[in-house]
Amino acid sequence: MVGTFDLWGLTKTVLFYALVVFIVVVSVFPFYYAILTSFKTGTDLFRVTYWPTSFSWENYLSVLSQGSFPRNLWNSIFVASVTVILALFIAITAAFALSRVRFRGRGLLLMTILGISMFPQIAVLAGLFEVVRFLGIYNTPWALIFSYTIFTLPFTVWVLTTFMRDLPIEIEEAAIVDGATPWVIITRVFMPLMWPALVTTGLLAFIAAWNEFLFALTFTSSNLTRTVPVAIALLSGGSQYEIPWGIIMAASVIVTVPLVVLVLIFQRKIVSGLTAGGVKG
Amino acid sequence: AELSIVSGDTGNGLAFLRSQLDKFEAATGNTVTVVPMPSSTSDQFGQYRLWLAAGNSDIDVYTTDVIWAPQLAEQFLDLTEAAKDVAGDHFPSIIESQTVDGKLVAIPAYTDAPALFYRKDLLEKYNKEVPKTWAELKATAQEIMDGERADGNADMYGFVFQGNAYEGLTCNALEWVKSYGGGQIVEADGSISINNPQAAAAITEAASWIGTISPEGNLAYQEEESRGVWQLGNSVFMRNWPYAYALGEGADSAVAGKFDVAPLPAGEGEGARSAATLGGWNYAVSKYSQDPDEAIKLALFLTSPEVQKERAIQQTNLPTLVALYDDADIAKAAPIIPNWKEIFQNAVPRPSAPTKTDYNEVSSQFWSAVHNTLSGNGTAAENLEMLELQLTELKGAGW
Amino acid sequence: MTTEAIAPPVVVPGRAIKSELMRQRARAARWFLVPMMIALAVVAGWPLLRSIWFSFTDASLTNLVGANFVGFNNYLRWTTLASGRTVFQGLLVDPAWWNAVWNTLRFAVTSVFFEALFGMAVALVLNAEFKGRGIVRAAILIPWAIPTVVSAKMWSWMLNDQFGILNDLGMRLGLLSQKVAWTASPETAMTAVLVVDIWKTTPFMALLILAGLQMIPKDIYEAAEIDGVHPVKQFFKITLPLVRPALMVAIIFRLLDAMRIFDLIYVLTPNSVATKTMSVLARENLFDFDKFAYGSAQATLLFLIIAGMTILYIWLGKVRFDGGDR
Amino acid sequence: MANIQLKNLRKSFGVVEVIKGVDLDIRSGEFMVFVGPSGCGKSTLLRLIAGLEDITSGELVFDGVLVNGLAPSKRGIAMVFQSYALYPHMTVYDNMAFGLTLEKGNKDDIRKRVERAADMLQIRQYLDRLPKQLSGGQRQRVAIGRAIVRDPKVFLFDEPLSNLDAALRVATRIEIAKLHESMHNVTMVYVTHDQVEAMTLADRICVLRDGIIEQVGTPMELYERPDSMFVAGFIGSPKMNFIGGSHAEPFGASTVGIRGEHLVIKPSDGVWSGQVIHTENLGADSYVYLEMGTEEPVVVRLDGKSEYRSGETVHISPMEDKIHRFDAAGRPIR
Amino acid sequence: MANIQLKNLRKSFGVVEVIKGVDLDIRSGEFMVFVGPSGCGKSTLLRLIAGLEDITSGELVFDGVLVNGLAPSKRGIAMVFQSYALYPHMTVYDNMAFGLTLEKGNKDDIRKRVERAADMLQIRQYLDRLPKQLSGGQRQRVAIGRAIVRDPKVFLFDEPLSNLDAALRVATRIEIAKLHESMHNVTMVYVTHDQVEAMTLADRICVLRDGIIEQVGTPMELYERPDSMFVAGFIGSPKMNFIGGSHAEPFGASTVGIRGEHLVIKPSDGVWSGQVIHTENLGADSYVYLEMGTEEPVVVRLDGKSEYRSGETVHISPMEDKIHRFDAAGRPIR
Ligand SMILES: Nc1ncnc2c1ncn2[C@@H]1O[C@H](COP(=O)(O)OP(=O)(O)OP(=O)(O)O)[C@@H](O)[C@H]1O
Ligand SMILES: Nc1ncnc2c1ncn2[C@@H]1O[C@H](COP(=O)(O)OP(=O)(O)OP(=O)(O)O)[C@@H](O)[C@H]1O
Ligand SMILES: [Mg+2]
Ligand SMILES: [Mg+2]
Repeated sequence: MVGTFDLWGLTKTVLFYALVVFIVVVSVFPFYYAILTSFKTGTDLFRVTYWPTSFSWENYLSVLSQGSFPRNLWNSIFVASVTVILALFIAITAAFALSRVRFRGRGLLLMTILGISMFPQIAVLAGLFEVVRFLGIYNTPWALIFSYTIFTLPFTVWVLTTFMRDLPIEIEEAAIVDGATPWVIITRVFMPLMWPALVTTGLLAFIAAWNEFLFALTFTSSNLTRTVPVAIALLSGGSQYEIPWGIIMAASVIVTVPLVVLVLIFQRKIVSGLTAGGVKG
Repeated sequence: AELSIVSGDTGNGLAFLRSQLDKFEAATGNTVTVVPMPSSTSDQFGQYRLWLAAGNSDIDVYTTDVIWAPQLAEQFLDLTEAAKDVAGDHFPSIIESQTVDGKLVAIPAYTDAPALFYRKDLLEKYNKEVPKTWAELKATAQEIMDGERADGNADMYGFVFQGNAYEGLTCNALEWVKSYGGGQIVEADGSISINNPQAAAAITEAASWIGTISPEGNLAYQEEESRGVWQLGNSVFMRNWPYAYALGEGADSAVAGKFDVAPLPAGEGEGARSAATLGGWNYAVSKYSQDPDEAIKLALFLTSPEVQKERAIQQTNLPTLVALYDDADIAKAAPIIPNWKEIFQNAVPRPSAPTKTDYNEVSSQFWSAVHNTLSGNGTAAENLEMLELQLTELKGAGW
Repeated sequence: MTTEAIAPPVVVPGRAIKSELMRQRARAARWFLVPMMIALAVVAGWPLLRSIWFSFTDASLTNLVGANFVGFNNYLRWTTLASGRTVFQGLLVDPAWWNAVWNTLRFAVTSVFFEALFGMAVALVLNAEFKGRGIVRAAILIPWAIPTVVSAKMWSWMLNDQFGILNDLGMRLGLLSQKVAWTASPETAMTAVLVVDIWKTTPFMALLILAGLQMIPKDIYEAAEIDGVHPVKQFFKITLPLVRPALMVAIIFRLLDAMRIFDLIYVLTPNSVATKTMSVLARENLFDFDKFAYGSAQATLLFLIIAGMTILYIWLGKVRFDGGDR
Repeated sequence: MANIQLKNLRKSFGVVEVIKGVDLDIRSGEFMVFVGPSGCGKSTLLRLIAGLEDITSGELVFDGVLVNGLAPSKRGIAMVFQSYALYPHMTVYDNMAFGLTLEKGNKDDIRKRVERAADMLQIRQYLDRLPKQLSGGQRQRVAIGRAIVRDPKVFLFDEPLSNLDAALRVATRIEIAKLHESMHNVTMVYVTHDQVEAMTLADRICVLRDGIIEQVGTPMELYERPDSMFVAGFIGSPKMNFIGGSHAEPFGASTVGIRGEHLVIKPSDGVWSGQVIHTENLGADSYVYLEMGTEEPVVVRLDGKSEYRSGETVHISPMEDKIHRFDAAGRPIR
Repeated sequence: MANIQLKNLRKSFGVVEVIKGVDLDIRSGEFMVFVGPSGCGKSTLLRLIAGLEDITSGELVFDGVLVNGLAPSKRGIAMVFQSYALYPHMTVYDNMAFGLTLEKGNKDDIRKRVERAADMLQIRQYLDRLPKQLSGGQRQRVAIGRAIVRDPKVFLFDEPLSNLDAALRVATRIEIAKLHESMHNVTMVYVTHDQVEAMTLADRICVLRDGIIEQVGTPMELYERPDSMFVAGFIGSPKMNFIGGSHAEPFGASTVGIRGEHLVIKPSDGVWSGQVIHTENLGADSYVYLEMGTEEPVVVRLDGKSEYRSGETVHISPMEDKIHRFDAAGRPIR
């Protein structure tokens, strides 16, 4: 290819980059458009434009001043973070038992866990509500943290188990000879090795918890305990039927940006985390 | 005491509520927190059902839709005794709608009835009258729409309403049916009346709008989408609630100063009349409230003449107290409210009282049948026949 | 599901006594599994059992405690009329339910099909070496990071027939002759939902497939190049068979997820028969209508259908989730 | 300082018996090498000694104390793995100190011990590096260092050199030998399937086959007086030639075994004759491969360069006193 | 039948030049081995010949035709990879036939060719198996078989034996040598970093260092007349001893190189003297390691068993005619 003018090669390159551009545009455009919309106000909202025409922070200001959005944002961060930490903590110990210790019924247990991950949320909502009230955590962040384990835990256990199974057994044995207990092996030896998997599963769990709506709506009953998706659904315009598109888009941008940033930071790890575990056939 | 009140109200509405609660707090020494809810009434309803079913004592006062009383009656306190002095001041039909088996479930806070919004300027330009019947509306809309489109406004439509498959469509369609003298789906005595030629004619007429004077997309419109089209100046007529009035007069509105409201058109045939579905909101007290006495005080306060008057002035919400329609301050601040009295006089209730706990399902089946017809799945007659069958099954031995 | 793992070690006479190490590990394993199992039992097991129980009662949301057992009445019951005609009633003969099942299946299969297709394409692109791959990879992930509620709102805004940018774009490019009410009309509502869902979840699929692609050793392609295998043929003869396991797992995960679709449809489309899925229907019965038991039956059946499909899929596709014992 | 006794040791995985009754006495301070073909149970036996696997039956005795159930960390052992098994996220220092910190030792004391070991292995300058910043040989030295700091009575090695390239393998082999010399109190048990390592390192070699001990003895005993054809074929490089059938009859044996270096090529008039099929010149010596009807070609090792061509027919004679005779069961006839 | 000419070939990855101008003429039918330390560019050079990497500059000529831009499949080459690179989802038969089916050959014809190759490599009975059901050595033979059926003019190997264990490595090495003999028309280019493989297989060896050719020649030329200390140290096992400083002065060189087999130990009165630090008995021969102030210990190779003890002081003399003398730049003084 060097020195000679390669028409076909060039065409291929051009087509390839065209495809890349197409994929990127399709992926990003709605978000871009949301950002665009979030800077519009009033009747401007209903006029289609492709490039920024007006530029106003008004929507952002009203999101942040309206109700208790900053507080909701904080709730979301708190709930999602604690959910992730808790799920990872429970999952990593469970994964150790499931991947590293031989016992009867291990396969069955794994299948059960997988089964739980496919529960429709609707199917457990009422029962879960009873449990939440019984535990007296209704309308606290703990209700959400608790109920979110239903979808974060099976997934994290699953991925971490497959990941941990692939860790070399010799390292564990070296630690055993060094006199490490299972707990020390997990915390001091495995965890540092697993961090791509922890990042991946943690991020997936974080996103799931961050985005959850149904439980968040059902298990909280005050502005101070609600999370952002609910807050967005509650965002309102001046009067009853008015849908404040501009403000919703501003809020959407605000909630999405942290996730996008997280994804950007960890995108390399996400792929390697998945590669190493979880999705192997 | 510490009270909490749950409300699906939004923005200005919440701000207003807060301001009134502040007065209440100052007057009584109670503290009241507001728990806002999504504005979708069906989301609110599902949530309240769940909370009440679980005996949630965190909420004392609920803001309820006019149609909910029969379905939630069991979990709310009987307010008959508490409201015996004031009940007579409200429109009797509204009090009636909140009374289930002799028990006053909620006290009315304000009422709601839709109107026909029309473009004064365009009617003048084409020298048209405000339509009195649906047929007139269609003809006028078609003419103006064609004319405007010819003038270069390709996005111009004749009429927008709420055609999405949701409670709003039940409201719209009930108006059509009633305006054609086709009854009100289920009559007060519980009989199912919907399968009749007048009703079919009404819905057939409405179906003919889609794709002609109304955009295809109207099938997915709720209040806001119609208002969006309207407020961009892209529709001659709109069916909507009073809230759209203030917004339409807003600074950035393309139709500010160019529109007015009138009662919805009437249908044709026997019993034809103008009809508006009765909306409105009320305050009910949870039976699980830890401090019922103070909660009842709050409900009474929020429905008192002072608050209703302020509400009318600030929010253009229609009072439920008869006397307020003659109030000079209101007439001055919100001149359309007296106008609306006429509309409100024509208001029809949705059949929530006779169908009791089954109302939501009745409504859902009704709007599905209508939505199917509007979107061309079967004729009105076929769909209504089917609906009758379904409702009969649902009714079983009795509602 | 708990008994087996936390049962005390049985000392079988005649068998080797476990060493200190093995005993320590077994003990640790038990303690490590307990929190997870308690959490899952409380959060998932108990509520599910409650749902199943309610589906055999006449429970209503206002009266959960005093529900009476009614057997299979919510699923199927029959009455013989005086005329001698037997009438069947219940979930199993409810056309609305079967319509929802059909909608769900149609949605799930179509969306997963296209997601797999596009996901594969995207994964292939991402697997290639080119400048700016990191940025593209991050960009691709954006749809996936956006909360469903938010993306539903974004798209309903973009799909709006009057002010939606897609209609505007279609008209400008001459693809559309008139503005289309994507979410409103029954013909396009499902398509609209599919478009949004595919847009939103293709990245996830692409990611899983990409992970599979990256596990294919590079030198196999070099061997193929020396064998003179055309790139298209390389894809079908080498890449596809080798990513199949990853693809199958990705598909099953997504399929299960798609079967439960709720929020997107709930937010995006009118609540019409054209798009109502099992979850939407179940929610409606559970909370909107006074049919809690009936809704529970629907939820239970949804669960059974999903479980059945998984088993079938695993069995047919010979997917191995476990990865085998080490 | 530990002597290790294996008494009728057995190990089964499920229904498969992998170690089928091993009796062995490893003397205190001895360098014992386990060799044998892949899958014969070398690693399993080592892991039984380490305590990483449960003993199915039999007794394992350290210095007269039964240790069957004792945890590995309490046996006074240290182990070096084939894959090094370094903790990848810890620096070399931390890798070596990890076991000591778990015992909650004094910090200064730990540092001293780590540094002494590092000096011994000349890895002092790498203490702050991560394993991935080291070459294979350096990593292996770190793994050995980690074992040394534990101050074990018994040192266990499982094929520690097999991941190294040829040159490094030789160098590290010598270091292990020196280590053994300098730590003459420590018993070492070393698994390999490389017979050169076995020959050069061992005080005694234990040849395993299919979970059973074939022979135990010093390298020279095994080289000179193998107890079976199996051992004879296993020890020595190139492999001993086995010549059977009619070629062996004159020697009164079913099979005659003769090493390549004990064959002499003569232009004519040898005991056997064959055709040269391949020659390999290694510089200092060379191998000539002959086809003479045996199962595998017969290898003759010559000093210096070989002048034989493929296709040429040559005659060979064994050195009489170096001949090994085996009966039909593969046992030596002496 | 192809001769391959590399004319000032260069290859850069980004800004890093990896192959820095290589001129080499590989004769038709020749067995050429590339050796050199890890990272010196052996694989890259081979991949340039295969067409798997683009040539940055210079010319690659096959039989007089410039092939710089030609697709790999059109060069008449076949390649065997270190990791085998078998298609894991295809049977052995399909693996071997895959390239042929693409050329839309006659089915019977393909079967015949595959079976002939399979017979040649004795893998006929595995034709229906999947690669994962084969052992490492068998897989490697399949990979070779796949290359053979393509009937190539040029055979390329990239460290084909390095994933095999010692015994298999020797066996497969001999098979490759026999293959070369039986396919005398085919040019073979073979990459390894194992000098034994290089010595035993090559017609000529090309020693690479840092992207540059150090020396090209037959194994014996390289063994006997290395062009540099680098080559001298690289070829031959054990490694050549380099003795510098005052020890080398009498020989009029900066460094003296002498192989272990060319040193003679004398009880007294040698050229140099040193202390025995370690001995290794391999049976047929033995190595004695001496400490005498050089960077690495000096190795002496003895026939038979060594009787020397660690700590003993001995005297050694080089065989005069086997001495290599190098100047300060590492070039030989002749
Ligand atoms: N955990 C296990 N479960 C079942 N079988 C096992 C297990 N570990 C080893 N084996 C079997 O025990 C036998 C001996 O294995 P071992 O690892 O001891 O062999 P080895 O002599 O070390 O071989 P290599 O030289 O290949 O390392 C093999 O057949 C192996 O398959
Ligand atoms: N695709 C690539 N991009 C950048 N650098 C590369 C690439 N491939 C090889 N290199 C670099 O080129 C140099 C030579 O690599 P090459 O693989 O040819 O070495 P080698 O001699 O085969 O080594 P080894 O014996 O370890 O296989 C190395 O420094 C390597 O890092
Ligand atoms: Mg082993
Ligand atoms: Mg290489």
